[in-house]
Amino acid sequence: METVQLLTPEGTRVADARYDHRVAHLDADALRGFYADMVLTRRFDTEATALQRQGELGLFTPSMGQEAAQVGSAHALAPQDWAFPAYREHGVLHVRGVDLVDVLKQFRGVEHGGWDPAEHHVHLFTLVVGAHPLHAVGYAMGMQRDGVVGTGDPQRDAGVIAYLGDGATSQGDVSEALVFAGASDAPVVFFVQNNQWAISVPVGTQSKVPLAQRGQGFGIPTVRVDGNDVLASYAVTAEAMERAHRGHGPTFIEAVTYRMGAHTTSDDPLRYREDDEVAAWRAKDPIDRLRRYLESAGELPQDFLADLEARSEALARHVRDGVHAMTAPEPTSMFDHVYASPHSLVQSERAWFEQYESGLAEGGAR
Amino acid sequence: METVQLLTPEGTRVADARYDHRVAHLDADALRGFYADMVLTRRFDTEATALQRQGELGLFTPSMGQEAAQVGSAHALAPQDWAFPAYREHGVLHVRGVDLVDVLKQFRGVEHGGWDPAEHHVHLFTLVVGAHPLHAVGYAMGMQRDGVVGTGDPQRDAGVIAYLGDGATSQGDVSEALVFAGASDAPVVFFVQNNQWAISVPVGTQSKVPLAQRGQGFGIPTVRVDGNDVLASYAVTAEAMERAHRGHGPTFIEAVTYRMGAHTTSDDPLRYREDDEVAAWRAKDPIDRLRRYLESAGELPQDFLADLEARSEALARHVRDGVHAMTAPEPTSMFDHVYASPHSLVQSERAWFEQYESGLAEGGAR
Amino acid sequence: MTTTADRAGTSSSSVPTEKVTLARAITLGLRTALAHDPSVLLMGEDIGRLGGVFRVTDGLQAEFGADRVVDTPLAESGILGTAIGLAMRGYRPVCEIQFDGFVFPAFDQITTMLAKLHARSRGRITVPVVVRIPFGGGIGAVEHHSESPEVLFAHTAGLRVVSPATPADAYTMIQEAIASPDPVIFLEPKGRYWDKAEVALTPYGTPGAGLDKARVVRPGSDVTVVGYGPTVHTALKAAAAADAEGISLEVVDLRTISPLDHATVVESVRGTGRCVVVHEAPVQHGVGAEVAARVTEECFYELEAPVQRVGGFHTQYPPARIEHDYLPSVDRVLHAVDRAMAF
Amino acid sequence: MTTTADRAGTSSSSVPTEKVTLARAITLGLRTALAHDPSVLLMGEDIGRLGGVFRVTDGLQAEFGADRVVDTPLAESGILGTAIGLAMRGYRPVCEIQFDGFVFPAFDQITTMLAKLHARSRGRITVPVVVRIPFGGGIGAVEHHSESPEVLFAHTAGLRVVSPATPADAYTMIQEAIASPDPVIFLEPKGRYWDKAEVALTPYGTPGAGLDKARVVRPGSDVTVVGYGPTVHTALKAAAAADAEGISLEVVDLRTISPLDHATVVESVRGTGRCVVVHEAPVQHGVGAEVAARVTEECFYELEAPVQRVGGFHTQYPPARIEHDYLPSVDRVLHAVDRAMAF
Ligand SMILES: Cc1ncc(C[n+]2csc(CCOP(=O)(O)OP(=O)(O)O)c2C)c(N)n1
Ligand SMILES: Cc1ncc(C[n+]2csc(CCOP(=O)(O)OP(=O)(O)O)c2C)c(N)n1
Ligand SMILES: [Mg+2]
Ligand SMILES: [Mg+2]
Repeated sequence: METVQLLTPEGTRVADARYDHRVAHLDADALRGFYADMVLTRRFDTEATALQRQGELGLFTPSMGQEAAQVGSAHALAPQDWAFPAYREHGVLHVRGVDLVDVLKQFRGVEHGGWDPAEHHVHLFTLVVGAHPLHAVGYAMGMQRDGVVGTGDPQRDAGVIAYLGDGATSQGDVSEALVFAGASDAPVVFFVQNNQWAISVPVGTQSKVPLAQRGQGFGIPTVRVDGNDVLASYAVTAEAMERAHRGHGPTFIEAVTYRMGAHTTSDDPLRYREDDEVAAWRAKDPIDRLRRYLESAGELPQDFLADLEARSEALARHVRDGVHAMTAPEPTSMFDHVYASPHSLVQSERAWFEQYESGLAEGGAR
Repeated sequence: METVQLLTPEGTRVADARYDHRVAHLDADALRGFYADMVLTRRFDTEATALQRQGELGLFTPSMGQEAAQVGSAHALAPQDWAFPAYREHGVLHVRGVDLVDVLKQFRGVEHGGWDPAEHHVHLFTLVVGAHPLHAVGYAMGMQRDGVVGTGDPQRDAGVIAYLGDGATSQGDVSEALVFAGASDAPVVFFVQNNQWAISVPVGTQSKVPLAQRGQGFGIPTVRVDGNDVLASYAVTAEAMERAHRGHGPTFIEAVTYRMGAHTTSDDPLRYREDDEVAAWRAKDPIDRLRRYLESAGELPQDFLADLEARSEALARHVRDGVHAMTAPEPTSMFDHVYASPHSLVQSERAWFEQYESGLAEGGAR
Repeated sequence: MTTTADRAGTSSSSVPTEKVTLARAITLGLRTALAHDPSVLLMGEDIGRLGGVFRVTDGLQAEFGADRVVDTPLAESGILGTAIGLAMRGYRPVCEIQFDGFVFPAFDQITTMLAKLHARSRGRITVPVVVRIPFGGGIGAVEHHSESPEVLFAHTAGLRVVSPATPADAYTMIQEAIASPDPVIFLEPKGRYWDKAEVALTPYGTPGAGLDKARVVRPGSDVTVVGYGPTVHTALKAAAAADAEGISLEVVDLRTISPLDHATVVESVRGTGRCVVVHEAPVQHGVGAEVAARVTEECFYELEAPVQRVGGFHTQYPPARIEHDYLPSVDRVLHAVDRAMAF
Repeated sequence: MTTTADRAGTSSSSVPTEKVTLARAITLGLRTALAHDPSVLLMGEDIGRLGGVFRVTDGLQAEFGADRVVDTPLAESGILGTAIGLAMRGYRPVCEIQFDGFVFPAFDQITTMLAKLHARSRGRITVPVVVRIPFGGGIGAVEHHSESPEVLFAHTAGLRVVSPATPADAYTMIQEAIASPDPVIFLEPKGRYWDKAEVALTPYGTPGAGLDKARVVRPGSDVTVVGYGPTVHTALKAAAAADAEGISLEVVDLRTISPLDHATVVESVRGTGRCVVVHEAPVQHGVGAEVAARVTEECFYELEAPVQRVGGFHTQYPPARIEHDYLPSVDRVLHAVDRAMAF
């Protein structure tokens, strides 16, 4: 199975008859934008990891190594599209405009969500592996019913992208998402970041054949892309989203990439993977690749880099300050949104709790 | 996708370079055996349906139309193999030697199971659609660990066949079974009887592409077979079981067939399918097909047919008598096998119930 | 169909009434919702042309189209998962689970997603999904077709769990469930699908009794008998039989299992001093345990006897030929009443 | 490692003991089972080279091979479903579910298959599968990592549900669970994984206290406090605190939730006349409801106060920064003790 690649690890642009036209309009400014987004995403990663080490966060899920897959694919979305991330798609969130500080609310333990999904059309993280692609398909089925698919109006036609990992492809829910998408021709793109590992389990334990094949058995067109190539990731996603917008149904993308860091800050990858593997992938670093390309084209001027450095540091500061400012929620907030309409048990437990906290509680069930 | 066929609906033998050798050893006697098994399975079907109409059974799941897929595939199994049926594989059970009367225990409401799985290596029916293929895979993984796979000894090498329907392929558990089988190279054959319908839902709602493709995305070799052709069903299953026995891993078979009767005796197919569809498939009746072939070869002598007729009637009588003789179990039997070792709650509830039944109960929780 | 004014005493305008089965009352409730709210969708296996195995959706696909009455692939988790996505997009999906025993493949979507998305998003996402489940036994079915899993949902915060016991409640409660901004597990007592009664066909949106109120369906003075869904019928029959023996039972139909309307139960028990709870689900860790615990907490000095529980045993639901030995019968309820009276 | 004779008073031979954490005690129990019974297999996500996210299976794949300590694909239903098949073939699979919140995808296999196959086959099939689930909160984790789903299993006939509270119990109970012919849901109190104690490393097959017995872990006279898993620790701390105030608490460690050892609890309450039940799971429809109902049934005249329940609220498990407001604390237990004493 062929893997789409537009930039080699050395940063050389290779021609591709099918996809070249998808990136033809991307001028140096646009590519510097991609570059900046990847660098900022990584800076966020480093900062959040450091904050975790300092005890400011309970946990963090680094995205290091997967910036190209995330930033490239996210740039291929229209404003009216929706993204359904797993829990590592900081690059996607950043591109969509979500304040990355909000991502850390759940890792600081002050909230389970963190941002308003409606604001940037990015759903919350879903920590139950594989549960959210079905939500993405349902959302896309809703778009069909809303008449915003296949209208021919690019401002209007909408679709959904669901991000998932290689491990997630084994979950029954993910296969059911493929079944429902295939059956309904829903405008949805399944974007699998095959980062080679599901915690300590190599992708070969999930599948002995390339994951991209998975879609075919469900009647869904598939494509395999070099996920460390931001251009190629952009191109294949743009094509898939166009299919979705036009009402031509779902696409299944396998983006071949690598999780360069730990699974989470609690993980110890030294227990299960070899140094040379990590080194081999470091040579294919997605940021270096685009930098080499832009450098060799003379399109990375010093002032841009200096400015980007400043933006990076500003982001890091923003994240640090934001995290430090996050205080524990009111204990009573746990009763706030259990239901959207009054529920007598929650009301009475809340009342008891308030009394208890104020040292006044008497009877009651706890 | 090509569909393997060795007998046309008119009963003409067509050559097939890949599969001919799989059926070369089947002499007229063997084929008459297949024929008899199909006829007997259908006779069972008619009798059980009649018994349901007479109020002797609460429900019945007819297999009419699917005899070739079932009888052909079951004949391809070795004694040491195991079959995991869904709930309509009466033909498989019959070939394996299960007394078909036992199948009716659950439909008469006297038991949830009915037979001893160990006796003929046929697991019980599983009524939760799609739940049992995982058991088949696990069982096959056990065979691997037992060292009865790939030994080269045909008396020893074992494998498992899991029967499922077209509708079942949509269940997440079935996809997970494919994942686990693919990952472990388990000696298991997935035999999908695509009978075109999942109750009232046509197969097109489950998948827009042939179901046989499903296996490929999981790295599992697939084959599509004319499921109304007993020879072809035998041949493809024999090949797949051989792969399993040799330790070459799983196979996914789609047998294209038709459920000629109702989904169950509670169902009313007139509400959802057209007469001409039924008529078109009646013309491809699996029993007629083999009859025509044997007739044209002069291999269906009158005495054989007369004898078969007598065996059919004897089976019907046996089934009738067997069903009539099935009486309700002892009420206390519900406490018998809840656990395999003593459980204080079951013991105390049983004791209470026995007292209650004898009019002596006093306190207690119910 | 007849028209009466103010039949139920709740509406002052003239409302048509019709004598219908409980199943048909749900059909009519669904039809009203579909007709009045374009965001309402039905999803499930065989609900289209077939009209569902119990025919509850009969005719609705023909009337509202295959985009609003959707025959899904055969996958319960997929049904719930896509319904959640549709709800996030603004739809109000009503999912049919064909039988109680087949809800478990969807258990993860219900428990970790449907129940929690509103809280996870701090109220920004609502998922007004209704999960219709024909539940309970007594219909002579094969395995997995007679389960009573209500407590598994009621223990989980974020879900409302309700069960109508009469055609009239079935008609209004399904509409209230659809209108609720919260996910609702709607348990239909399949053994009572064919009970008939006159139902006032109030227009969509008419305020009903609510999804959080129990109801005293028969006043009495000696023992409170609490049931819901199929066992309300059993309790009423027991009450009639007890009457003949001079024992007066007050029957409470819980109607809702989450929240439990403890106030109504407690008020009744304050009056009677005795309580029996009846459900088909196993007694162990069943709804009756919660009712008993709570009633005891709140009526410790009023209770003349411990709350008696009547329900299924800690066994798998047995084969049909002995299911009536498993199910709580009028006799078992009366036995419990006697136990309560004996204290 | 030291060797003492008859340390626990249960064995007369010399048994090595070791001071280990609760997590490590499970490791040693698994190791003993793997070493002595070739049919024992471990299955789960990341249990091989990584040794599990809690390192409970650390070193076992290296020792017993990848065929017996199996890193599975990432699919809980698949793990349970294949474990059932392996059990039917004669194996004794021990499945690790990585966190409590991830057991729900396997709920159908557990509820409709694992729990029922023995009955379905009228005893011809046994499925001795152990499902290890680290459960409960208090470790500052993100969502889905702090759930207490025990009642969802205990309500279902066919499953045994147990939870060790100490390293010693962890070591023996995991072995008894593996040896049991029944499926066992083995709930590991992850918040107490790092508690250390001296454990007698008895050989495989040594009879232990059994999987069906509660235990009085601290005698007392005023109030019986019932806990299991993580809340035994809370109850003991409460007992120490109450002692200082002159209130004597008797602490019962349930150890097993299905079956519940009512006899031990009832005997204790007969002595104290008062009872408090503590668990992390929500109170509503929790194990405490069953204990309360049953204790009231059996000790109606002995009870001086209604059974008090202490547990989680009917909310989603909250974010880590406020989880200790949700979890039953020593203070909340003492508050319940006071309530019981006030009657
Ligand atoms: C249902 C479920 N099972 C297990 C886990 C624990 N877990 C969290 S992430 C993970 C691995 C996921 O791997 P993959 O899908 O490849 O995504 P990646 O983390 O590599 O981005 C596991 C097993 C979970 N969160 N949900
Ligand atoms: C999990 C589950 N959902 C729903 C059902 C109800 N049901 C029983 S059979 C069936 C259709 C199955 O279709 P298919 O797999 O094609 O097998 P067939 O009946 O055609 O042989 C359905 C929906 C069930 N038994 N289990
Ligand atoms: Mg991965
Ligand atoms: Mg079918």
